[in-house]
Amino acid sequence: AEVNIGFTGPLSGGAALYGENTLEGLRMAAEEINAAGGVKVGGESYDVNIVSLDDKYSPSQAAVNGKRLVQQYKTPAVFTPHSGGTFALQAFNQRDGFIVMSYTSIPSVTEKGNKLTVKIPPSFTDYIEPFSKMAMETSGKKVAVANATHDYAKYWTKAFVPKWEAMGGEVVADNPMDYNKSADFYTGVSKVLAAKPDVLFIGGASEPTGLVVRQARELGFKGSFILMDQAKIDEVAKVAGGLQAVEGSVGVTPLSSSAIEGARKFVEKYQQNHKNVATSETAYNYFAMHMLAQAMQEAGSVDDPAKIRAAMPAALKKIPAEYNPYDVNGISENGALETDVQLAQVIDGKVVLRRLSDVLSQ
Amino acid sequence: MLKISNLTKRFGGLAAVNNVSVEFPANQVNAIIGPNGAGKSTFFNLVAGAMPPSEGKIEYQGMDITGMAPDRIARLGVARTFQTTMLFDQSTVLDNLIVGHRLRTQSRLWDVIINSKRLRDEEKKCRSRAAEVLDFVGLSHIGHRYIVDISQEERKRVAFALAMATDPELVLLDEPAGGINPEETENLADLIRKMVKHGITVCLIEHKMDMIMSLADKIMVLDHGEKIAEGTPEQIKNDPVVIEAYLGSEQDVEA
Amino acid sequence: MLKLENVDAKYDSFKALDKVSMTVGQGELVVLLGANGAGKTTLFNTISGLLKPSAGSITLNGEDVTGRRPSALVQAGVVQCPEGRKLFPEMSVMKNLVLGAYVHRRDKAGIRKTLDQVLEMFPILEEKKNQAAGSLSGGQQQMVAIGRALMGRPKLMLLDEPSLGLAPLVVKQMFETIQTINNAGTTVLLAEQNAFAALKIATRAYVIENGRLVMEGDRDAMLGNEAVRKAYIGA
Amino acid sequence: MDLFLQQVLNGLTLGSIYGLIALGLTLVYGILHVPNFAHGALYMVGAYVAYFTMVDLGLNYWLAMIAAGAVVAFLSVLCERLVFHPLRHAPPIHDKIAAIGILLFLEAVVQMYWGADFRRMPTPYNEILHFGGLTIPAQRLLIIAGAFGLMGALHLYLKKTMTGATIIAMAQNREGAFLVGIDANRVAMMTFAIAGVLAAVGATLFAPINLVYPAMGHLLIMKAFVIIILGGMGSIPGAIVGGLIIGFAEALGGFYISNEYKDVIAFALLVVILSVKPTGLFTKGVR
Amino acid sequence: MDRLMNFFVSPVLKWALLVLAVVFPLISDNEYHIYVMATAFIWAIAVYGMNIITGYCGQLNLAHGGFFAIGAYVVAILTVDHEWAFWPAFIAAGLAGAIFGFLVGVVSLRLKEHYFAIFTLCVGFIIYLLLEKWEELTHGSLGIINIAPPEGFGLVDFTETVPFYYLVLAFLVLSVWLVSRLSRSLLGRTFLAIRISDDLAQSLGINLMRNKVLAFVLSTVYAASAGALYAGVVRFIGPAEADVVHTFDMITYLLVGGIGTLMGPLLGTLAITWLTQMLQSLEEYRMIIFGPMLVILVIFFPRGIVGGFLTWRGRRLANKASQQGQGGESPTPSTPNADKQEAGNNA
Ligand SMILES: Nc1ncnc2c1ncn2[C@@H]1O[C@H](COP(=O)(O)OP(=O)(O)OP(=O)(O)O)[C@@H](O)[C@H]1O
Ligand SMILES: Nc1ncnc2c1ncn2[C@@H]1O[C@H](COP(=O)(O)OP(=O)(O)OP(=O)(O)O)[C@@H](O)[C@H]1O
Ligand SMILES: CC(C)C[C@H](N)C(=O)O
Ligand SMILES: [Mg+2]
Ligand SMILES: [Mg+2]
Repeated sequence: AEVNIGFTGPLSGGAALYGENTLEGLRMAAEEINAAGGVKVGGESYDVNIVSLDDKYSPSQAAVNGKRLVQQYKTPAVFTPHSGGTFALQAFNQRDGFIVMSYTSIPSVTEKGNKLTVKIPPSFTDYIEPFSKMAMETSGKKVAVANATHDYAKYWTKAFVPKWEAMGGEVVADNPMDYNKSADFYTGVSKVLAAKPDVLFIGGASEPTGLVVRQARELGFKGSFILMDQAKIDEVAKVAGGLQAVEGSVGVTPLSSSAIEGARKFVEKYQQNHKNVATSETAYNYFAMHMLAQAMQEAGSVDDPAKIRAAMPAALKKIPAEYNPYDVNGISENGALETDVQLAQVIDGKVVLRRLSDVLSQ
Repeated sequence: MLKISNLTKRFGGLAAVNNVSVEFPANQVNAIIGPNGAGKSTFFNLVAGAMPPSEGKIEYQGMDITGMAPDRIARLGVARTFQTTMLFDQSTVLDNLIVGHRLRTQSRLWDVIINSKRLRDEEKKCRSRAAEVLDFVGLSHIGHRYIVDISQEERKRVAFALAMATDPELVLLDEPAGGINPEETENLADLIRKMVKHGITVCLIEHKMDMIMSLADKIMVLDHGEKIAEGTPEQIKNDPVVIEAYLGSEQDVEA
Repeated sequence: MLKLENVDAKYDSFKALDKVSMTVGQGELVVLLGANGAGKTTLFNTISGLLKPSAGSITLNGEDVTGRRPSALVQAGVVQCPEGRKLFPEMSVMKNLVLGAYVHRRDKAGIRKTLDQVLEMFPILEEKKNQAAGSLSGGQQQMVAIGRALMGRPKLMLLDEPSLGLAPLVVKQMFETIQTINNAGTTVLLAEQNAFAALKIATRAYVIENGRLVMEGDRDAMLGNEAVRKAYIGA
Repeated sequence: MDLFLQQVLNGLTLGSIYGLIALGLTLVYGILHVPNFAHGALYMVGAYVAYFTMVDLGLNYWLAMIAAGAVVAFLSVLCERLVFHPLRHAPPIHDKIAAIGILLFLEAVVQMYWGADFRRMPTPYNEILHFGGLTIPAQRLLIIAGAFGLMGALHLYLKKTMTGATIIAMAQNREGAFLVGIDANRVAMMTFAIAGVLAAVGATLFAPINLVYPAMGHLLIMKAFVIIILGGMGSIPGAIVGGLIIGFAEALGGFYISNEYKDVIAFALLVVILSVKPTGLFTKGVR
Repeated sequence: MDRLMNFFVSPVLKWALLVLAVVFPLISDNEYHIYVMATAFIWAIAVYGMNIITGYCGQLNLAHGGFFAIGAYVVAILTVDHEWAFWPAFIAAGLAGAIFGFLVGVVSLRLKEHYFAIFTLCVGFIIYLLLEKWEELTHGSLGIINIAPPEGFGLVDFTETVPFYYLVLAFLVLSVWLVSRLSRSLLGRTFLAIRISDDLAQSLGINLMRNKVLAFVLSTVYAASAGALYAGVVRFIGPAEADVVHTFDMITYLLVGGIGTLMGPLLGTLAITWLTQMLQSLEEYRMIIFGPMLVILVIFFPRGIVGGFLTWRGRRLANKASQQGQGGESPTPSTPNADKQEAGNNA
């Protein structure tokens, strides 16, 4: 037999790459699951079949796709890699009965009491304090905000600015830029640099972020960067011109340099049939798919979302480390996956890892 | 009826109409002739308000209409046809005519929404008016044909009818007989006479001398935008200046 | 040299030419008389290839050229000097003339030579050669138009109402010029409303009404003809 | 002061690229009255071709530029033949929609072959020149020089050569052009080819300080339209000046007013100007 | 064949379609189909608006998507930030559409052809950028969550798909009915005259500006109302909904269905919506099919589904009628006749 798992995300347009990456994670997991004989429920074993629909990052399209996935393909769960889509799906996922597997690190998606939502990545809010702490130690207390303007970046800024100030820092310039449309960051970057900051808070997709770094350096910026979690240090460095370009910067750990066993295993598997480097959105969704399959087995059902959701804590305990690149170790009451995140900082041109807990404890 | 004083229209450097003063009395045929590019159509455009004059004054029934919007002038009772007939090809003759009477109606969006009695009456009125004018130009039989399918001469007549549908007192006809053969031209002339009989004042531009001479009560001759002559057909025929500029001189015949 | 047989032309459904058959002999100056909208321009555009005839055939020196592209016909020596001039208004007079010789662009020397002839014929253009063609007076523009046509070294020249909107004096000049061109060996087909002046220099004439040729005859026959006098001379 | 000069420099960089793209657009419009919404996609394809001739074939920057020019020119001509020529009698809306069809198609094809990844195009010119507080990366100088060089070349081509003249002639009076024996199809194809080359070269110049991805043409084409409207559709100087106006407006506006509203500026500017002068800046009164 | 075509354009078609629409939810077992249908209807309403200004009045308005978004945002902002109920907010959206439409119309309608088109394109883009940047008002790129759904009554709950479907259907029918009445009325003929030629219209005593603005405002009200309904079903709205691509989508619907025809907007919208749903399986490659299809369509069926049949049959019918001297109703026009190449078409 077969169980359909839904995906709606950007597969064309500006965010297509991001969508493809998340989807790839699901596909990899599905293959492994099926190779291992599929999801076993009540003697039956179900092959996982990913049904993916393009929504061009548009919430309304996500809604239509959601309807279609549930009605036509009877999917017990639908993955979506953006907050907009998540909100749109949450408008009817409980009535229509499917789990929203949301790859977005916006806390609010799980704070509205939706019982069938799972938030896959850590809330970005977890990063703010440690990032700020590390950046202040290395560079100083004057930060300039120059991150992107899309929804996700806005959430970040909203949470970041007050925190930074609360920690005794000063925001000397706030000048977000459209990372996807903008033809040229020189204007924006030179504007924030005019305020002589020690730290630049930047981030959007990795590549444009890299451009911003590069141009900031060209314009003579000597300080360090705080990278929003959407951007990955290694990819940023590629565009910016090597790790030394991002010297001192703090961000989430790039998979490639992660110490976790699951991460290394995942990277190996990924390298086997991909040219480019593995990204965290692929890894997180890869894990989430495995976790979902596990939960189905635990619940003994492939079509009762409530049961499946309820079985997740149990599933988390069972799931093998090799499927868990970020060693996620729990899920909150309202559906947020929990993990002790690794943070990274570039020191002397090398990526140095820190455990979130350590950073905060000292 | 129509009193023009020192009318001038410039396009960049060129004065298409240059300091023309003339009077066109009511209930008769007033013709304007002149070589191509003399400024005839422009003259009409000015009278009809399609373009503002550079200088001068236009009085219609003693009222100064200089620089007035064309639609207002039309509502005052000035109708026109264009040198190149403009009609809506994808619909029938009758449908083309119905809108002609629009300017005599009041209906607004609201009437359309509630389909008010006023609207229904007015639409009936417009239809019957369309039928009338169609009959007037003698085309009742082709009322349901599509514009694309009718002949050049019929197009001209439909254009007439459209003008008539606005209940005009003065009509400006720009080369009504352009591209039409002699006998048809005769019929057209009769039609124009008929208009005058119905108390309409006609101004027309025409190149066809025989038609003009037999039809016009008064002729004005334009050349390079200037009025070079004015008078009865007889006077014009024998006006040396006109012959020189437009008709071509008799001597040449013998030559 | 030019021969039309039962040529029809349509503007979508409207038939502007109806079974037109005519011939123009080598070295002749043939006049085409007709009221506004009779079909003169349409006929010319059909000959010069701007319009495709919907029926009938056109032969040039025995060769069938029906439905050829304008460019091909210009190559073959049929050059039209269009009604309303159709100049390149923002270009200098000189550029207009040079473009006239587009089909001979390889032969620089030849261009030079014809150019001199043209400027000699219209000395006024020599003075104005660097002005934008659009800024010239109607008469001068007409000269540029004719000059441009001559630059194509036509074997057969189609002149569509060259006297259009010109002052009587200029008109006289114009006709003299046309005669000179014709005497210089170029065959000319001339559309005119200005019947007299045209017939005066013509060898033969056709009369077109509603897209039909209704009369043909040599110059004197035409000048003598009552109907013609009535219709196109209005006196 | 330096900061100001820095913005002027940015404005110049942007403006010259905008100008280049708008130029192609306005040429095509002037000849065929086609508002070619697919022009931005051609620009995008140009960038990809250049990228892959450099990265995959390992050819040098200039060869890549030539390759891009050639491929896109061909593509552009293909569009003319297969789409716009058959539509030449159709009302304008149809061209617009057809152009959009082309755009969707090209983007999809590019994404199919090369994926949606952001890519960074290498350039041999990575030096960064400093004049006092002024920072000028060599590539940006190249952009400005290249763009204006190309505009100059085009100007000479149109003004001095016979074939160039035929294009202008066609724009000024179609029938007149036919009657002197100019082949309409040839001119049309040539125009599209030129437009294609301009787009491709513009892309190759701009890509190194920017990213290469399927949607890279979107905003640019919008601005290009603003520009040719500003300058008056079909006007060549209009396109260039318009490009610079928008470029400076964005750089200076972005710096002194608000970077967030930087993109609004261009469009607001247009709305204001057209409200005052409905036919754009450079259109002549009457023929 | 013959009869079939006559049926295709006769009033019978409208009733047939209506009946079909009414029973659709009963015959379709799949709620997703109903949901797609409902959203398609919403777009269709907007497209009918576009048909008024572009199809009947001949002015290509590329800001249409912007007005759609304005409608949606008015509902979103009022229900979320000011706790209004949906229906009052819906009315407000319509009004907003009218007001903005009026302002934009008065400025832009002075421009002609391409200038008008590109000008409105920019207006649309400005609307988009403002929605994205003006965070205090629009929540910026975060978009607005938890928009109130239309309040139902009694047992009817419009958050359910089927009731919502009928709600939208009701609005659609209303819209079509109004347009059909408009197109046959004196007002419709007035718009048509304007489309033939400004000069002609004026010479017939028609006030250009007033009528153009009226048509424009009508179209924007349609767009805004559609947007409002849209907000009511998706319950989340972000600036992306104002993206110019939506305008182009709507033009496509209009063109496919038949511009300036009565049933064109609906049929076009449904056709394309379902087509894209079918092509979904091709994922990112579907545009490789869709793009060329679009091109082929405008080249070979310039008058769209309905327009094509209409002129064909209308011509026949009229000629027959004229032989027997009694007529049939004329078809509405097919394509704006603003020909872009004034001269030399014949080469
Ligand atoms: N809108 C315009 N812009 C510039 N020039 C114009 C315009 N309209 C007319 N002209 C010029 O004004 C002059 C007079 O034109 P008009 O159309 O009035 O001539 P006409 O007497 O009607 O000629 P015809 O007998 O051929 O119709 C011509 O030189 C024409 O080129
Ligand atoms: N582009 C066109 N579309 C439709 N009908 C046209 C077109 N051009 C001309 N006609 C019609 O074809 C007929 C012949 O026109 P044509 O211009 O050939 O006449 P003409 O003899 O040149 O007139 P004129 O003396 O004014 O130049 C006229 O009835 C005219 O209305
Ligand atoms: C980094 C990712 C979790 C951000 C994602 N694009 C979102 O919409 O939230
Ligand atoms: Mg005239
Ligand atoms: Mg003519």
